[in-house]
Amino acid sequence: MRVKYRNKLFLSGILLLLLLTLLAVFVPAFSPYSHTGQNAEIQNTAMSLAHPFGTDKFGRDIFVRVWYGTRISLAVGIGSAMICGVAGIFFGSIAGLAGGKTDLVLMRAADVIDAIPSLLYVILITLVMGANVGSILLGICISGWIDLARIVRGEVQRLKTREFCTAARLAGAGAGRILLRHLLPNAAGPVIVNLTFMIPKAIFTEAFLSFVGVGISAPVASLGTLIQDARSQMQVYPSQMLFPILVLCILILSMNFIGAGLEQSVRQIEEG
Amino acid sequence: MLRYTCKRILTGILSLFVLVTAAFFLTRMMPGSPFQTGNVTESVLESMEEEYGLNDPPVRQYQTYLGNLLKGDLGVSFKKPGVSVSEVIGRAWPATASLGALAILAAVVVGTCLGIWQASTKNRAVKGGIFFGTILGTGIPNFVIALLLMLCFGVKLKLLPIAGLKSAANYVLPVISLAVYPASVIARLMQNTFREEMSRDYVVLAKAKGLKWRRTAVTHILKNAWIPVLNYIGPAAAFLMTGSFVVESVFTIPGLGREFVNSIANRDYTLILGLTIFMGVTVIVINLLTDLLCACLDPRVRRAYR
Amino acid sequence: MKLLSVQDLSVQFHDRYEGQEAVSHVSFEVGPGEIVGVVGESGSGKSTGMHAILGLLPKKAEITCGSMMLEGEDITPPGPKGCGRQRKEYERKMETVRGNQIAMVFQDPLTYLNPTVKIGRQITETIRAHRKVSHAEAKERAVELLDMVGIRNSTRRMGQYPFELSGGMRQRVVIAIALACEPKLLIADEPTTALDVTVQGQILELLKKISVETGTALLYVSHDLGAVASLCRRVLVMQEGRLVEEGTVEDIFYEPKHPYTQKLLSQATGLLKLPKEQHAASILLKVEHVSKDYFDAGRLHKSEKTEAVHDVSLQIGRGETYGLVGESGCGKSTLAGMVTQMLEPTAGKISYMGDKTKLKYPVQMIFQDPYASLNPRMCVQDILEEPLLLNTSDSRGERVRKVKEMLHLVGLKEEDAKKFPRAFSGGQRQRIGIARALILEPELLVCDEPVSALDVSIQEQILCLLEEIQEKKKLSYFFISHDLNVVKRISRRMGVMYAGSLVEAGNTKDIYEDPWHPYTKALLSAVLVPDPFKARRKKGILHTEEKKMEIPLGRGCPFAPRCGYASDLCFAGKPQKYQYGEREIACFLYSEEHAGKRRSGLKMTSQI
Amino acid sequence: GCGKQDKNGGDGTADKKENEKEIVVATNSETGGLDPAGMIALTYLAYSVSALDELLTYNEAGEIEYRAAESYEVNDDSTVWTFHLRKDAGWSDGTPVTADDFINTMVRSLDPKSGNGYANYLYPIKNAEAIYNGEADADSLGVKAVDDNTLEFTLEKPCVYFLDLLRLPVYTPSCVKYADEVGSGWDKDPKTSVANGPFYLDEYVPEQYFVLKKNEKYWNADKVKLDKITYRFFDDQQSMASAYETGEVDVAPALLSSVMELYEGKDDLVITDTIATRYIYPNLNVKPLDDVRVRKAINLGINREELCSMVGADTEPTVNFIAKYMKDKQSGGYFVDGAEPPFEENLEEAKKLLAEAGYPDGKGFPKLTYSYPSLEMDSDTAQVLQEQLKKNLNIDIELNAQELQVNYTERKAGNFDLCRMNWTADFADPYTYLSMLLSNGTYNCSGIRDEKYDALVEQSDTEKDPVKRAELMHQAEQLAVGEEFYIIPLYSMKSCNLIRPEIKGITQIPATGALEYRYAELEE
Ligand SMILES: Nc1ncnc2c1ncn2[C@@H]1O[C@H](COP(=O)(O)OP(=O)(O)OP(=O)(O)O)[C@@H](O)[C@H]1O
Ligand SMILES: Nc1ncnc2c1ncn2[C@@H]1O[C@H](COP(=O)(O)OP(=O)(O)OP(=O)(O)O)[C@@H](O)[C@H]1O
Ligand SMILES: [Mg+2]
Ligand SMILES: [Mg+2]
Repeated sequence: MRVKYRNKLFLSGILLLLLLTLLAVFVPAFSPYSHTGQNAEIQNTAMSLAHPFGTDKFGRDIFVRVWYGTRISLAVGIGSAMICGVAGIFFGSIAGLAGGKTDLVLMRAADVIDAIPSLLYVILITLVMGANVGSILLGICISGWIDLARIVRGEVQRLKTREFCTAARLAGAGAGRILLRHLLPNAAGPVIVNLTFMIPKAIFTEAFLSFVGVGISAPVASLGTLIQDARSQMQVYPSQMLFPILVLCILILSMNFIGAGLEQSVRQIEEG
Repeated sequence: MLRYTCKRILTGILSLFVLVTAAFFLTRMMPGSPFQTGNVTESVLESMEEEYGLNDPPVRQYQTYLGNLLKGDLGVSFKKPGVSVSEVIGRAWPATASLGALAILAAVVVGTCLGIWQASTKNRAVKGGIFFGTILGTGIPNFVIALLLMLCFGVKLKLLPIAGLKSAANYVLPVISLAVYPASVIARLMQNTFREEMSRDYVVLAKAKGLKWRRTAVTHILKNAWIPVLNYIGPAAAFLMTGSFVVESVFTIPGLGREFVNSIANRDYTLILGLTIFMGVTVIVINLLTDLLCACLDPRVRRAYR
Repeated sequence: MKLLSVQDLSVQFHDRYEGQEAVSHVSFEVGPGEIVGVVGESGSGKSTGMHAILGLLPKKAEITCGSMMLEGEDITPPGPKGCGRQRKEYERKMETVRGNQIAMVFQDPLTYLNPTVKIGRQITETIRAHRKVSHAEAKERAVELLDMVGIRNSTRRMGQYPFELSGGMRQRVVIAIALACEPKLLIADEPTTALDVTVQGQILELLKKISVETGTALLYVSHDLGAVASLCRRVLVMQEGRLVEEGTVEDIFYEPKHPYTQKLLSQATGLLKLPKEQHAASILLKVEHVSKDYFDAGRLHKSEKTEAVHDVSLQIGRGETYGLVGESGCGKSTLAGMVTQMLEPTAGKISYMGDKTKLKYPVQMIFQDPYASLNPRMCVQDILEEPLLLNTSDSRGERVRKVKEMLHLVGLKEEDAKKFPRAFSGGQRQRIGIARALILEPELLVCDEPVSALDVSIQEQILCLLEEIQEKKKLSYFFISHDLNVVKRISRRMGVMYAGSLVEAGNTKDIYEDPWHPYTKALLSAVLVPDPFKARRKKGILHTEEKKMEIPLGRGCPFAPRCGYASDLCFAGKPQKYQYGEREIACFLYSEEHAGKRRSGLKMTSQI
Repeated sequence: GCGKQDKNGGDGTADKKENEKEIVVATNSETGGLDPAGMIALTYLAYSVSALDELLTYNEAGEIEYRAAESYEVNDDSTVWTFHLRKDAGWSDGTPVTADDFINTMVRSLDPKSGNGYANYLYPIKNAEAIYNGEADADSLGVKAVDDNTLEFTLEKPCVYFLDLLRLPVYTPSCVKYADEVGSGWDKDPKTSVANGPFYLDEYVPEQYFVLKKNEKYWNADKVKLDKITYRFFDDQQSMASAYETGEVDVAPALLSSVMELYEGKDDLVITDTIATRYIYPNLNVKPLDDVRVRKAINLGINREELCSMVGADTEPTVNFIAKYMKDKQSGGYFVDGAEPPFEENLEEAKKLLAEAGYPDGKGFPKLTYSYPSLEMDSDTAQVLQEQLKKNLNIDIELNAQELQVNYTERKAGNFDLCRMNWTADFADPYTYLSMLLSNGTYNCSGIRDEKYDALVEQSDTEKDPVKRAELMHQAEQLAVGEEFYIIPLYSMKSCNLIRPEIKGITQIPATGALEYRYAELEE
């Protein structure tokens, strides 16, 4: 599938994401403040030149913390979207293509995995592996691929009866090629949309974990934990909560732009 | 179709069994004891564990649990003296279900309408507005929406109550916070598939038949466009029907999600298991319904099922 | 007053070259009750023009039109600069026109029917959109319509989905939809391309009858000059978007003025020539007693069985073309599916060269439905390249070259390689399908109605191409068509199928000269010649009223209910296959006892 | 103005009479039952404050306030305590309150199956411990109902703080008529859950709210001004504060410190003292924490002022183990003010000590893990400590946030290097703190075995002269905190409450600092 890189939405999404990534990489690296360094003299200050986003109740620079948190949120979001995306497409298409018993077994297995609330997995895994990015990723991914798998399966089921699949089979295309060249491109719309939803979802799940108390452990913070931590002071110092929310929104916006852009170019290709 | 349904129900029961087994051992793997509250002596702990049969080997416990489960007995809560798990579920489920059902209803209605509107309007402002709206809707975390709504409409404007589920007004904010995300997702999916279906030839035939645009949209396009959307709605409904901890805890709603998180925090084994099983059943049933509904909508899928 | 008058209609698609409009400055008129034929090569803008009348073109099409009047009412579409309000007004006006005053039958039946809506519903909603009738009445009318277009078992068919019907049946459903509200003008865009001659005859008859009885005018788009000759009074000839000639049938057919028309006509008659000599050296494909049952997606109760193919045996030799004709829905595509091994036979065996050696390349197929068989997300280059990629070790350059060559061979342009299927006309898509099947030069090629969507000139071109390749590479063709002319033109041996069974088989020449089976006879007598005089003189086909007795599945001769010669015997049991030299026939008229009456050694001839 | 909010529908109660005086109190989410002999948790504590009368209690001024009892006698060596119950006292259903009702709770609590965590506070009574361990018969318990209105306790050994214990759940009555068994459900059923205090349970909706109504049969009913108290359950303090702002509750106790800033200068804000200390257990079985110099270095190296300024305005630095705000009944002042502070922070000294212990400037100091439950306050504390120890002593510690349950279990099992601990007084006597560090103390999980300390506490336990006793207790604390540095005290806490200004007469329970609403009034 060739993507038209000239698509405006796609381009602006990529640029935004790039910008965020650069900020996330370089701000913590080059800032005079560290994301953990406390300073009792500048607690809860407002925005200033030295601290563009102000400081938190420990006197830590929120600017650095936000971009550090972006790193983690990005890692969790993109990492899990990638893992879940691959797993979801893989299992969904196998179930859809094979049909019959394979489908039944796979989808029921997915049901079981999905039916156990993911919180249970995450708690267990964080207990075993410690509360870090890896275990949170693993916890999210155990059941995160299932939604996508269902969608892929549905689309594959719908498309595989189309005549062009028969044509491809006649030309000697194996299941893999039919899937990659014929079924998935035609299912690209819903799949891409779903994939772009997956990133925010993972980021939210990670944030939610801190809400329940099993998130990434302090003083490291993701955007989610930053929002969560600022919650207790949200009426007094709303800006402490606002900045991470803003960055999170922009981050997710950029993902959505990329998704919508991809979607558009796929459609443009089809319409010729 | 009937055979297929029966088969699905049977496999559903089988997967339920697997679920129970997995959940049982998962809960037992969690460190911490249900009776450890910080001010309990060793002897109390032991006698309580004795009392609830936690000293038996796990396999024995599992057998007993399964035996009771077959009799329809989910056991009693470890942490709520004298309260059975079914009572807890019976109490929490109506709140969650009513919220979840309302939210999914709102999400489906609003999402579908917005999606169709975005797909079919020529007005650029509307198109862009809905596009950004839905992107924002999927871009703000659930708890932030809940908190903002609470702050804005409850604390600042004092328009709506923010705690409990006593009157109709209590439902407004939680339902909105629950519905924003799925509504945005549905709108985007719907927009996407609707647009795709709109360019199909059968729409031209419908037009050539002289059908009104609205009618074509409802009876022809929607029916096809629904199928991918339905694949999302199913799991989303299952998720909402089993309770959202975040919204329930922000708005102090005694629902399943809160119960579940608390039960995990308390290591209330029977309650965790009971809730897991209940949620599992809900998920499995809703998935079954989704599949059946898909088959209903799409005869080609139906054929694949035999 | 004229019913419809179109002045200066032009249509341009954004992605076409400047000055090469799909339809360019076309003006014509249709009188009440008049039947006007529109002919022209594939891609000449016939469909586009017809769509423009009803305002059905996609948004990206730019329509400019001097004026368009329907019975004095202005239905001129707003030009590309028309404002939103004008458009809205136009749409509102057209809602009452479409389906009610002007109805349309589309070229491609599968994609134009909603795959997830029962066909009964798709008919009734048309009725209910324009007439104030109850559900029950609408249903009744729908059943009536289905009967009228010749779909048997109409009540059951109402509850089925489009994919459960054969191509011809779907086409008839589309016709039924168009006729639902007895429109004043019926635009039929190749309504019979997917149909076999008997049904085509019926449909033409039907259209004629409707036109006479209800005074419906008819705009009949077709590349089948025979059909045009028999049906129409007046003919419009289109080429490259322009109306090149207009006149009465007689004028056009007997005194064509425009060189294009002349070419068209000469080619149509050219179709009547015979195939080149073919030498069947060894047997390539052996089909032995295959049957295929489909199980209807019934509701909750017991599912119903459709016997699509019943006990068919045939052989195809190397370098030979085997033709298969039969009415739509008789199981031709199903048989083709089994030959390509895409479908699993319920019973029987299909083997290639005794299965001793594998074929070098897999069996390829040209699909009946050119729309559905092309992946909408792949460009033509990729579509054509795929078989090469998968079966040969050609380099990329080589493949591109072959694709170019192939496009050229099937009459498409090189630039088309980068386009996506959506941008092609029906015939052009069909040609892409042919190119895909031929590019591998497989030993056996199954052609499922490969030329049904093509105009005669291209048809001839393609058939020649097929023959040429066959000669060079010794390919075998399993050629399915309902167009008897085409089968006669290309195949040395042929079979006639009816309701899943092979009722007659033998040398093409023999069968054409002396058809034995009553059904074959009916078929041949229905062939239309591109000569208005002869065509009009031709009597209606032998239409025995279908005997309304339902034969139990699997018992009796399937043709018995329609057969004028049926005896009780025919209803009691299935006739066996009787072999006389090269001729095989399944009819009691040729059974041992019939034959036995004759002295042995006497040459068997038609019994009727 | 508390009936006003009903238009919001947020109020938990259905019908409401004109002029009914009602307050809605926010309380922590439902945990445990209401049976004083059962598993005690927050819900009971909220309930019992208004609904159950203990024998007697101390008021805010430190004077005895008789409740179910009208007088008591004690023998010379403080081993036999006799209480005379009020003759006019009755349960809310009319049944008279008898001595047996008190014994009922005690006997049921001494069955380990009850899961009662306070049963050990019955151990001063003769044979209680033996009964609990199944070594003696329940009949042999040293409590006797001399007659219906006389209750006589016989103790194992003298216990000077016995009266302070009486407010504990295990000493409160449960009606013999209904309270049969823990877990039978009698406690939450308004029909059987009778009260001998100013309010009785009228409605109980699990997970949502419960309603207490004025007990007209209460002996002191004239003094009770409210008709109804509704307790609504809330999951977190944030929601409580919001509910207060929308007017859905009238009293929101124990809120986050941020409300201090939000409500600064407003009448709604009521700050109260909590009798609690947050401290850290260094595990004495872990190198290098077994070295007193290291413990001392850490203790001296922490800047508690800075810690508190960051953790929240509701914290007050302390270097004492005994809660900063615990009153001394004798002097009326704070107990800890009766002696010099056990130690003073001193960074130079800390560095020196660390060097002495073999870790000059933190070199070679192993990475210790600090385990704490993942609550916001503890997480904040942990982050500040980590930073301070790094900055001040160049010691690295790893933070290990745990779920509450895990934290409890791990702490109990001694699986930690440093572990956060919080102790809220159970009764208003320093002993509640000192007993924690006894070699056989339930909460002693860091391996403290100090005979000298045990002896000092033992001695204070039986010392009847209050001045001498206080002296002994100060000595014990000085030993444990100021010399051996068994613990790292951090801060004690204040509690921020939001109370509608028109509500008057809310008092504080001296032992814990919790609010008491029984004599609250609603001004028009
Ligand atoms: N949607 C489209 N976008 C771009 N070009 C189109 C589109 N539809 C048709 N065309 C072009 O317009 C021309 C006329 O197409 P049209 O479908 O009207 O041909 P036709 O005369 O009906 O041919 P056929 O007999 O094969 O159906 C063709 O060259 C085709 O490539
Ligand atoms: N997938 C299917 N499920 C059920 N019935 C089917 C299916 N495909 C075909 N049939 C039925 O089998 C019969 C033969 O269909 P087939 O498509 O082979 O006809 P055909 O000879 O190719 O007709 P046409 O010339 O119209 O294409 C028809 O009655 C049709 O309804
Ligand atoms: Mg056409
Ligand atoms: Mg066919």
